[in-house]
Amino acid sequence: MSRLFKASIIENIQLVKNHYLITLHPLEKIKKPKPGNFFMVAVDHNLYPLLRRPISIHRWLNGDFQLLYRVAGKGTSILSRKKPGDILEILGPLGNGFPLKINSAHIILVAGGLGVAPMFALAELLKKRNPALYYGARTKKELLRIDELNALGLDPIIATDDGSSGEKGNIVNVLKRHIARHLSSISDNMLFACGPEPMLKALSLLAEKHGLQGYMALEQHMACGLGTCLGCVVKTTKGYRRVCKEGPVFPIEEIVW
Amino acid sequence: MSRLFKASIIENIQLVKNHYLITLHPLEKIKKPKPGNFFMVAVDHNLYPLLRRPISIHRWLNGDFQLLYRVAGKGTSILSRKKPGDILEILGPLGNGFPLKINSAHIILVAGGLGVAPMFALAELLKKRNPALYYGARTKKELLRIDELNALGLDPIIATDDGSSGEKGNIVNVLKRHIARHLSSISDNMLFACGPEPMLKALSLLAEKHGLQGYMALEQHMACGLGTCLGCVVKTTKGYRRVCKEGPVFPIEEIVW
Amino acid sequence: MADKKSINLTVMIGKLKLKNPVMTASGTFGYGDEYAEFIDLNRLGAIVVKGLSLKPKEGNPPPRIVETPSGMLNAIGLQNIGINNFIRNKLPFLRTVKTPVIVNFFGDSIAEYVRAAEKLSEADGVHALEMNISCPNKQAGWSIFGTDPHVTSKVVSAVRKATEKTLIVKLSPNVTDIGLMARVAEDAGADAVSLINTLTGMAIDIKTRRPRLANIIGGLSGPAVKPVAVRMVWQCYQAVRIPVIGMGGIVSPEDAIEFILAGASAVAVGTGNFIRPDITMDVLNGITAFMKTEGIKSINDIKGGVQC
Amino acid sequence: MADKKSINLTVMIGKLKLKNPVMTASGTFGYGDEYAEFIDLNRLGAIVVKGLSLKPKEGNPPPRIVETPSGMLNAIGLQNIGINNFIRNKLPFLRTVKTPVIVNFFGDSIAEYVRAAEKLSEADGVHALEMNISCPNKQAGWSIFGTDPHVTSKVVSAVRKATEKTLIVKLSPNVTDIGLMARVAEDAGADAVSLINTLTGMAIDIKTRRPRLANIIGGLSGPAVKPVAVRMVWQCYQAVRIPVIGMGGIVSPEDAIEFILAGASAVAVGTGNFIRPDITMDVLNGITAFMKTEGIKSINDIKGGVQC
Ligand SMILES: Cc1cc2nc3c(=O)[nH]c(=O)nc-3n(C[C@H](O)[C@H](O)[C@H](O)COP(=O)(O)OP(=O)(O)OC[C@H]3O[C@@H](n4cnc5c(N)ncnc54)[C@H](O)[C@@H]3O)c2cc1C
Ligand SMILES: Cc1cc2nc3c(=O)[nH]c(=O)nc-3n(C[C@H](O)[C@H](O)[C@H](O)COP(=O)(O)OP(=O)(O)OC[C@H]3O[C@@H](n4cnc5c(N)ncnc54)[C@H](O)[C@@H]3O)c2cc1C
Ligand SMILES: Cc1cc2nc3c(=O)[nH]c(=O)nc-3n(C[C@H](O)[C@H](O)[C@H](O)COP(=O)(O)O)c2cc1C
Ligand SMILES: Cc1cc2nc3c(=O)[nH]c(=O)nc-3n(C[C@H](O)[C@H](O)[C@H](O)COP(=O)(O)O)c2cc1C
Ligand code: FES
Ligand code: FES
Repeated sequence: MSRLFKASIIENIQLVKNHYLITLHPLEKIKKPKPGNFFMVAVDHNLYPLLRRPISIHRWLNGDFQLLYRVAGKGTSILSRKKPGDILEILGPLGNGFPLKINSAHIILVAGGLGVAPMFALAELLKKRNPALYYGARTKKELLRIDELNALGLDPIIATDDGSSGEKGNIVNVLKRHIARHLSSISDNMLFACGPEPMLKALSLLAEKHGLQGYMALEQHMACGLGTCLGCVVKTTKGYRRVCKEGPVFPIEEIVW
Repeated sequence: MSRLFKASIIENIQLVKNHYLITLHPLEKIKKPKPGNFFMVAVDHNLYPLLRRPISIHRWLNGDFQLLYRVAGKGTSILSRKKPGDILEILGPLGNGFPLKINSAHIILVAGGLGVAPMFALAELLKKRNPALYYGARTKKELLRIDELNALGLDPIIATDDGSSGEKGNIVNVLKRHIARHLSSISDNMLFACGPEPMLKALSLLAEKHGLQGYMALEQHMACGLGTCLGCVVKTTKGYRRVCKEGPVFPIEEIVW
Repeated sequence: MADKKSINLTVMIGKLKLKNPVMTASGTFGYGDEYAEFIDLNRLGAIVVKGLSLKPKEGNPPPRIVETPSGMLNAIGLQNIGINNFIRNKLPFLRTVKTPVIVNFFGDSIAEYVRAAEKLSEADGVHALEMNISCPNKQAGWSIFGTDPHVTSKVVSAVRKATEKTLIVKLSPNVTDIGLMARVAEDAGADAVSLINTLTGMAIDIKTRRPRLANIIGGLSGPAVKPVAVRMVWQCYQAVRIPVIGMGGIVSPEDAIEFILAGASAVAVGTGNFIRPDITMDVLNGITAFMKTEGIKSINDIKGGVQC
Repeated sequence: MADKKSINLTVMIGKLKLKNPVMTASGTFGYGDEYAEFIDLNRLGAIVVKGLSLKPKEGNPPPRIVETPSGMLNAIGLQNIGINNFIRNKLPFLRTVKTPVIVNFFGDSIAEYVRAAEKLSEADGVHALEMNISCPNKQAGWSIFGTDPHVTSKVVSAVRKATEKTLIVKLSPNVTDIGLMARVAEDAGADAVSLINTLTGMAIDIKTRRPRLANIIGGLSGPAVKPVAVRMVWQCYQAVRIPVIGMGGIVSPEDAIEFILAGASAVAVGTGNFIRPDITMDVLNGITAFMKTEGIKSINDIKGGVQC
C-alpha cells in the first residue's frame, strides 16, 4: 500500500462552470484517506506544470475515490481536460486529517465555497451524529453537491452572497445568529470548517468569543506534500507549522491570522 | 491567407512503430506549399515544449494537407498523442522548396528514411516526367508509403540495410551502379534528395564525381523558421546560409560538409 | 474603469518617446521586415534590430540552437550583415514604419564601439542606440566587456562621447551585482539600461558526449529565466534613476506587467517571437485590457509599483 | 556491454567513499526519514540533510513557494531544527541507514560557522560537512558570504581548521566568475565543491501587485536552471582539482549523466524529489542502464568526458 500510486480516471465531469468532479480508480490498493487528508496530483506526465497539485479527498467509494476541484490556474485546467481512461500519478493520502474522536454533544460543520470538498467527506463520516452543516457560496450555481448532501440526510443550512439560495449573505453571520439563539448550549459544540480565508478568520473570532472548540483545514502553496521542503507553513501559536504534515487541519485556537 | 493559422486534425494514424501520418484541415485558406516547404508546428497550446517543430509538407490534398513524421523526442511524441478534432497552431509554408523548372531530360529522386516525407510531395508533382525514385530505409517495415508511391505509378527502386525489401545495403550504392551502367547520359540528369546526413554526403561526392547537378533538402535546429534568429544555418560555399530561409533546399555544389 | 481613449501608454526612454512600452528584443526580430506579414509594425513601441558591428560577422558554426526546459540556448555568435549593409538595405524599409528603430550594436574593442556608434548616429532613421556589452573584448583576453565594472565604465563613457542619440546600455545578467553594473552605466552617461541579456548556459548530448552547441556554451533565454530577470530589473530600478527596459521570458501580457511593476519603463519580447510571431500584439493588447479593468490611466502609474 | 556486476559506481569525495554518485540536495529531502517510505535509503550515494544552524531558525513568513516555468522559487529562510535537535532526534535514525550522511550547515558569522562545524564533527554518524555559503553575513551588512571571494576564503579557511571531516563548500551561482569561487574554496582547504545553489529570482502577482514570496526574493531551482548549472559545473571542473558535486534541475538519469560528463564526480537531486519522491532511484537505475548499454565500466571513466 504505497502512498505513491497510479489511478485511472473513471469520470471527470463538469458540475457547473469551472467546477469538476473526478472519480479515480487506483491501480493498486491504497491507504484509506481520512476526511481532511489530501492528495498531491501530478496533472500531467510532462514536466509541465512542474509541481503536483494538492486536492482534498472528497468522497471515498470502497477503494475508488472522488475529488472535487475548481479550475484555478494552469494545473487544474490541464486536469479538467483529462479523459476517462487517462492515468494520473498521485501521492497520498497526506496530512493529518480531521480528528474523529469527538466528545462534544453537538457538531457544527461550516463549508465555504470549495471548502465543501473536504467537508463533504467529514459530513458523510459523521452523519450518524447529526451534525449541523452550514454551507455558504457565492451563488446558487456554485452550491455543489446539494443533492448528495441531502441524500445523506444532512440537510445543509445555506447562505449565498446574492441570495439566490438560502439566506442572502455570509454563512458565518447565519451561524452567529443561531449561536446567539442557543447561547447556553454552545460550549458543548465542536466546530469544523474549511473555506476561504476571510470566512475562516471570521469563524475564528466567533469561536474565540464563545469559547467554541474546533478545527479548520488550511491551504498553502506546496512543493513536496511530505514535510520536507518546509514550503507550506502557516503561523500558529507554536510557531510555523507545515500544512502538509502538522496540518492541513489545525485547532482553531492555535491559528495565528 | 496568413502563414500563421490553425488547423484541425482529421486523422493522426500510426503507420508503423514511431511513424505517423497526420492529416490536417486548415481553419482558413492557406498558401499552397511547394514540395520542400515546411511548417513550424506548435505541438501543444502549453508552453511545453517551447519551440515549434519543423515538418515538411508531405502531401497537399486540395486545401487539406498531410505530414509524415517520426517520433524523435518529446515534441513529436506529444504530437503523436493528438486526436482527431484537436486544433494545432501552425506557421507556414516556409522555406524555398525544390526548384520546379527543370531543364534536364531525366530526374533522379533519392529518399533516405524519413526523407520520403518531402520527396513524396516532389515525386507526386513530377510524376509526369517519369522520375527515377531511389528509396532506402533500414528495414522493409520502415519503407513508408510504398503503396501510395506505386499508385502514383512511381515504382521506387528500393534498398534496405537488412535486405528485407529490395536490394540489401545502401541506396546510394544502388544509384552508383546504375550510373556506372548509363554513364554516357548522366549529365542530362537532375538529382533531388532528402535523407540522413551520411546519405546526403555520399550523394554529394557522387554528384561531384559525375558532374551531376541537383538539390538537397537539409535539416537544422530551428527557433523562428522565419530567418530572424539566425539559428538554423548550414555551411555553404557562400558562407552560412539559413535552412529556414535560403533553404531547406540547397544546390548540391554549394553545400560544405 | 478607464476607457481605451483615455489610457496613456507612452513612455520616455531618454529623449525618445515611445507610443507604448512594448519593444522587440535584439536578435529575435531580425531587422523587422520578416514580421510585417504577421503584425502591424506601426503598433510596436520600438523595434530593436539584431546586433550590428562595423564589419559583417559570420557567427558561430552550427548547431547554434538547443531547446531546454521552458527555454532555449543560442550561440549565434553575433552573426550580422554589418552596419553599412544595414544602412543601405534595411533602414530604407524601417524608415517607412512609424515606430522608432533602436539599433543594437557591439564591437570587440572600445575603438570599434565608438566608430560603430558614430556611424549609426549619422544614419537617418536610427532613433536610439542599444550597446550590447555582453561581447568579448579583444584587448582583455576576450573576457566580456559587461562583467567588469571598470571596463564597462570605460566603454560606455567612450560611446557616450561619440553619440547624441539616446543611449541604452544592455546589461549582462552574468554578474554578482547587477545594481552596481546599472549604476556604472548610468554614471558613464547611459540614458537607460536594458536587461537581461541571456544567462550563460550549456547542454551536453550524452550519446555523442559532445556539447549540443558547436560553441560549447550559449545564452539561455525564454520563460525559464523570467524570475531572474524580474529580480534584476527590480534591483536596477532601485539602483538607478534612468529608465530600465525589462526583458527575459516575456510571453504574455501578465509577464510584461510583472516587469513593469518591478520597475521597467518599457519591456522587450525576445524568444516569445519564435513561439508566436504575432505575440507582441497580444502583449500590447493585454496590457491595455489590464489597464482598463484595473482603472489604470497611465502605464507610468504602475511602473515600479510592486508593494514590498 | 558491461554487465551489472562489473559496473563500478563508487566515487570519492575527499575521504568519503560513496557507493554511487546519486545524492540528495540539501533542503529537498528533509532529514531523510520522510522518504524511507518511497525508496530504499540504503541505495543512495549519500543523504544530504536540510541546512542546520547552531540554534533552531524560524524561517521566513509564508508564502514561501511559487511555481515558475519549469522551476520554482523558494524562500524558506533557512528554517531548521538546530544542530542539537538534529543530533538528538534525527541522527539516530540516519545511523541505521547504510548511506553516508552529509550535513549541510550555515551560520551568520564566521564564529557561528566554526562552532557549527565543530559540533557536527563530534557527532557520531555525520560523514561529511557541506557548508552553505549562500547565507547572509551579519558582520557585513547581511551580504552573502558566498559572493565575495575574500569573505568566502576567510570563512572556508576558518571552518577547515575546525574539522577533519570531508568538507564540501556549496557555491552560490549568483556570481560573475564561478571558477574563481571554486578555486578560492579549494585554496582555503575545501575537499570538494558542490553547485549550484539556487539562482536569485522574484515573481510578482499582478493582481495584488505584491511579490509572490513574503520574502520578496527567493531561490530558483528545477529544470529551468539546468543549463546554467551544467555550464558552471563544467567551468569549476576546469578550475579546480578537487571533486565537483553537480546539481540544478536533475529530474532524469540523462540529466545526471550530463552533469557527470561536464565534470561532476557526484550529483544531487533537489527539486526532483518534489516531483516524484522515488526519483533518486530512477536516476540511479538509469545511470546503471546507460553504463551497461554504452559499455562504461566505471562512472569515473566518463567524468568530465564531454568532448569540446
Ligand atoms: C491541503 C489542500 C487541499 C486542497 N483541496 C482542494 C480541493 O479539494 N479542491 C480544490 O479545487 N482545490 C483544493 N486546494 C487548492 C488547490 O490546490 C489549488 O487550487 C491548485 O493547486 C491550483 O493550481 P493551478 O495550477 O490550477 O493554479 P495556479 O495558480 O496556476 O498554481 C500555481 C501554483 O500555486 C499553487 N496554488 C495556487 N492556489 C493554491 C491554493 N489555493 N492552495 C495551495 N496551492 C495553491 C499551485 O499548487 C501551484 O503550485 C487545496 C489546497 C490545499 C493546500
Ligand atoms: C526543414 C525540416 C523539415 C523536416 N521535416 C520532417 C518531416 O517531414 N518529418 C519528420 O519526422 N521530421 C522532419 N524534420 C525533423 C523534425 O523537425 C525533428 O525530428 C523534430 O523537430 C524533433 O522534435 P522532438 O521534440 O520530437 O525531438 P527532440 O530531440 O526532443 O527536440 C529537441 C529540439 O531539437 C530539435 N530537433 C531535433 N531533431 C531535429 C532535426 N532532425 N531537425 C531539426 N530540429 C531538430 C527540435 O525541433 C527541438 O527544438 C524536419 C526538420 C527540418 C529542419
Ligand atoms: C537567438 C537570439 C539572438 C540574440 N541576439 C542578440 C543580439 O544580437 N544582441 C543583444 O543584445 N541581445 C541578443 N539576444 C538577447 C535578447 O535580446 C534578450 O536579451 C534575451 O533573449 C532575453 O529575452 P527573452 O527571454 O525574451 O528572449 C539574443 C537572443 C536570442 C534568443
Ligand atoms: C525548498 C528548498 C530548500 C533548500 N534548502 C537548502 C539548504 O538548506 N541548504 C542548501 O545549501 N541548499 C538548499 N537548497 C538548494 C538545493 O540544495 C539545490 O542546490 C538547488 O535547489 C538546485 O538543485 P535542484 O534544481 O535539483 O533543486 C534548497 C532548495 C530548495 C528548492
Ligand atoms: S509542502 Fe513541503 S513541507 Fe509541506
Ligand atoms: S530558424 Fe530562425 S533563422 Fe532559421
